[in-house]
Amino acid sequence: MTKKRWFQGIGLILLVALGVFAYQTRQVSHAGQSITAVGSTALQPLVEAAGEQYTGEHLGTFINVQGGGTGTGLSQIQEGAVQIGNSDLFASEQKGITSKQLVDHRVAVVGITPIVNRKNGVQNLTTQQLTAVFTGQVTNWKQVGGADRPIVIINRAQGSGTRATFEKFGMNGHRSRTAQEQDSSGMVRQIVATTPGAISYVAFSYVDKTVDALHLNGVAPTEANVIDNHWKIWSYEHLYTNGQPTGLTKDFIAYVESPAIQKTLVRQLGYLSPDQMHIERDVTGKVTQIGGAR
Amino acid sequence: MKEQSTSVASLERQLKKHSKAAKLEVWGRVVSFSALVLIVAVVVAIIGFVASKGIATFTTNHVSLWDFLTGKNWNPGIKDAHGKPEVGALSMIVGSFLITILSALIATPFAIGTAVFMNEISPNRGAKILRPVTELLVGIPSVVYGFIGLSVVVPFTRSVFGGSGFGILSGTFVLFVMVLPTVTSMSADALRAVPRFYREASLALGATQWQTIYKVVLRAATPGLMTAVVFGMARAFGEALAVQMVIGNAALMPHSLVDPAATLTSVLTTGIGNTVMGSLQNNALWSLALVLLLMSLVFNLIVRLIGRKGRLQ
Amino acid sequence: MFVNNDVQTNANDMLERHIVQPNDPQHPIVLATEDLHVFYGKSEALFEGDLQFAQNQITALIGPSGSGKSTYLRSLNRMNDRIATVKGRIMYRGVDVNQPDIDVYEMRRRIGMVFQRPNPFAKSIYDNVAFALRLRGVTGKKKLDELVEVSLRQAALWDQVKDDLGRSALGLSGGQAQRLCIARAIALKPDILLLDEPASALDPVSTSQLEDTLLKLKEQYTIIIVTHNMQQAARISEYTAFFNQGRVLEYDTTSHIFTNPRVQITSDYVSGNFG
Amino acid sequence: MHKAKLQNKIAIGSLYGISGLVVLILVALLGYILVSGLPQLSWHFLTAPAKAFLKGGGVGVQLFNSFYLLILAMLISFPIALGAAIYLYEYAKDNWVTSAVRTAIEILSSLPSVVVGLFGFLFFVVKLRLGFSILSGAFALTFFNLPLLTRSIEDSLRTVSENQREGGLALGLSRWETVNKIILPAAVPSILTGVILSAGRVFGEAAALIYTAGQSAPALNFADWNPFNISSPLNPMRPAETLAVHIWKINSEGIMPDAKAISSGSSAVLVIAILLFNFAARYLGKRLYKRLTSA
Repeated sequence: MTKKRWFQGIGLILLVALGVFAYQTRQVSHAGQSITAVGSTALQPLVEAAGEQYTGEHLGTFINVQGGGTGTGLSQIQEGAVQIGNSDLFASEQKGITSKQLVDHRVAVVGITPIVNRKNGVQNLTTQQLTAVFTGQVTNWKQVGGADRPIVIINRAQGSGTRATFEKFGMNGHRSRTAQEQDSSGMVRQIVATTPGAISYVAFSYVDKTVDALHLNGVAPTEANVIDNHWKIWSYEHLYTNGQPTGLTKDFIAYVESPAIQKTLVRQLGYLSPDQMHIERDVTGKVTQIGGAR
Repeated sequence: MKEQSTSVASLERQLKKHSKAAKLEVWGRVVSFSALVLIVAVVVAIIGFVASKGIATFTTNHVSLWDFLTGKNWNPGIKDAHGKPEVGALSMIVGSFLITILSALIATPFAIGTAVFMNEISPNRGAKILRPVTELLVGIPSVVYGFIGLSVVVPFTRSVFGGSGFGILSGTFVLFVMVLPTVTSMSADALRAVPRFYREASLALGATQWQTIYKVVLRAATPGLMTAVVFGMARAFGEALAVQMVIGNAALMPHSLVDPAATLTSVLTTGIGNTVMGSLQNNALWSLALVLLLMSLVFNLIVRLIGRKGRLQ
Repeated sequence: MFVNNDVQTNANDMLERHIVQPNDPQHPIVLATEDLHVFYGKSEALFEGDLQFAQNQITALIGPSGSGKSTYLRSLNRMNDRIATVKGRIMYRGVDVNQPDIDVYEMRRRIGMVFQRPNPFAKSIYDNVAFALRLRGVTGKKKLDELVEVSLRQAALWDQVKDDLGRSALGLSGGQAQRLCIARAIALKPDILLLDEPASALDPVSTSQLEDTLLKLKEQYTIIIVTHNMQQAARISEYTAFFNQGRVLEYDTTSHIFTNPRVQITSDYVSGNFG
Repeated sequence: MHKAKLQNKIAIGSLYGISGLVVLILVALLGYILVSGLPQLSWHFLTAPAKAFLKGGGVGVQLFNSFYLLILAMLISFPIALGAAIYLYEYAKDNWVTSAVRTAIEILSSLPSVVVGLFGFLFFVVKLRLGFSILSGAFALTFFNLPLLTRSIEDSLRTVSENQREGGLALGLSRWETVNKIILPAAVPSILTGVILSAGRVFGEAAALIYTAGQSAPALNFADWNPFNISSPLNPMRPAETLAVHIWKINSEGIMPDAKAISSGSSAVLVIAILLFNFAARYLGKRLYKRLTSA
């Protein structure tokens, strides 16, 4: 009994000593600043990759990037719980965001295209046709010149940035009828690829051989068409800060906006850089010409 | 005489001294009670949290409870013709119930059959193969179930039953496999609780093994078996990720088993990241969570009721 | 048969009873109950039990099922505390142990108990006996070994198990297991040993071995045993109490109870015309 | 009598069929997961860090995170669940309060885990300022796990016969000593099974972790075991994506070219780990039971 006590005591002392030793020898330089960015899952890979590069170059910093969805990102930045809110939408487009404090930093442009199952036999639709398909006025592909096959609509979840952009610019603000909803692009693509008659919409970077991207009014969904706004379905990706950023947050956002990221990571990940755009679009959809690609 | 009285007094002292055991008992009570208090605090916190957010839809956003429970349109972001937000949860409630009841209907014969096999027919193989197998099934993560559902069950349903493959039927198949182990192991427990001599008496009367199982063992275990089924239903009702991947998530009243539909959990998990805390859209989702919570309460009460009836018999 | 049925419902005093407490200077009273009542919830299971028990003697409690004898026995070391309300006094060597400030654990060390079904712990034979000792501060392997051996010898189990004390006790036969439970109880050197139908789950050979063991044990312990088996009571006990419907109807020396019962029901019961 | 015999044969036969089918379902499930996942497995896959958008990422960090998180969550939740189960089964009076507490615990266990995750997010991550960290994740998993574990331990206690308790009490032991020294050792195999099964569930849990332990896995320095360093595997304050979360993430938003391969490989790893848990549980349970029941 007493022997056991002795061993327990010695064990405890050793453990405490080990803890103190570990604390004393910790790398002070690495325990420096850290910031957290939360929000859009679509934007997460970009910010994460940029964060890794940044911390690699600036020892002593740590950038914690998490998903959770645009809604989560905006509500957390509004409450000041995190330093950066990643969003697919303008903050004022998101219901429930009231803060005037939020500062927008557009770090990328993402093009969105309708995708269909490869066997639908349709390559091109007009905006009217697309709207008719998603509002349910047309229910079979043969009505728009395709195979005789019922249309299966797959939406993104309500409140998703991709869906909001698609409805606003692809369907002229009409609302899609209630149909299947999926909460991620990967799922949407997989379902469209395997479900006959399916149609949905994803960012350019998700288009692959398994699905067909549709032309709209004869315009192909390409980056070149997005740059001069011939392809209208696109949106900015935003990093929001609560008030003007300071310290590490400011440095990091500047880094993401710098050519070091804009010319490499942003394009590798399938986005366009706002610097490439010939035009600028505000929250109301008003388009202004700007200088052109730098 | 005097000597005796002092010895009584000393015995009394010894008997009234707090022994080590008594001290340990107090310590044990305190320790275990505080653990319980901690759990209860957690439960109360979460339930209170869900309830306060869920009720906000009705108190802060002034949605009527009746509209919520009977409305068929779920578009919390949009106002209808009367300027009221569309928060009708009926289609999801129906979806949840349908999928739960259907999967329980399919799972019950399988689960009870397997439990009977494990317990009555081949206890040896039961212990060696079936029990580990069912326990393994419990352990497979629901994400994995979901992906198998998506890549196997959905195409299967599409080719056999038509439609897009997404819908209540696919969800039922996936949930069937998911609740099977729970119901099986609880049924096996119920059968194990039937005393040996019931079987022996019946077999001694010349009944066949099946007659014994059917007329004696299953009858005696009925309350336990019902508890197992209701419990499985409760699990099915709360399952989220796997169902969400195969049911299609369309907040529409289900017209057929192969049309996309939605359950409370699927809408809740899909939407929660895309809404802003405190907004109507977000509160409405919490109201769905509250419905889930209340349903879970109902299932529990049913289990308890069955248990009580079983005891009375 | 049930002559006294309506009489019993009236009052205790009206009952035909015959109680003679032991009075033998050689064997002073060590345990006595006074005005003991036991309630399960609101229903009263034991109306009155005023018995005195003589030191180093075996007292048998007999009676039909549900007569309250087990309830009475289990109340003696307060094993019923959680499920029943026990009122009255339990005088153990002059101290009332049915008081809230009595340390029941210390009391139960002095008043041990063995149950109807053998309940060896899922431990080795050695540990079954030794582990309560360890918890009560007995240390040192030598001392423990000695105590285990003595207890097992007293319970007449030593010769059968001495070579594999490390074996799990769950593998013992019913009779061996029951004797292990006795060894476990007496290892703590109790003063009084309560046995609740200890032989009811045993075969005749084990039963008679158990009886021999009890007869030896009474040299050191006071034994109170509940039994269904009247021959057993007659064989081993000095005193016998007859319980019926929650009451002690007759208490006297065993020879009196079995040869010359004063109460009609007792007579019916011991002659096998009852129940 | 002939009819009864025939009926008997048919019934027993169909019971064989049903049980066979259940086994078949599992074998098919496992086979599917393993056949599509095993070819992806390699030492590189199991040890390399994940890549955000390029080919050839592994799951080394995620695998480590899963185990670390599981161990932490179990360390926190097991003692609490054990204590609560002991109180509920051994001490609590059988009245409406106890019954209400049990019901409340049951209800918690049937809530979708995303609700628990969001609660954990608002409480641990935001309110207590633990951030997206292993610690937050471990607490959320504890919340998720407590009801299941408590219930399963209580069931285990129930399997130990009442006469063992009486035996302990009659030796003058307190209830606490009786439970600790007699009941728990006897219940160990069944408790262990419960623990391992719930460990399997925790290991595969994703929804509760997305908002608490986070869904990013910064590279770790496996040479640095000082828990105060941010890149140390042991640091409980770093964000930690687990394997299950990783599967969920690459299937939903993954843009690496080999997303599908990584997802099926990860599923196979997850299932193999759970298989190992199960076998370990059985083996350990038997060993432990033997150790505890004989000298």
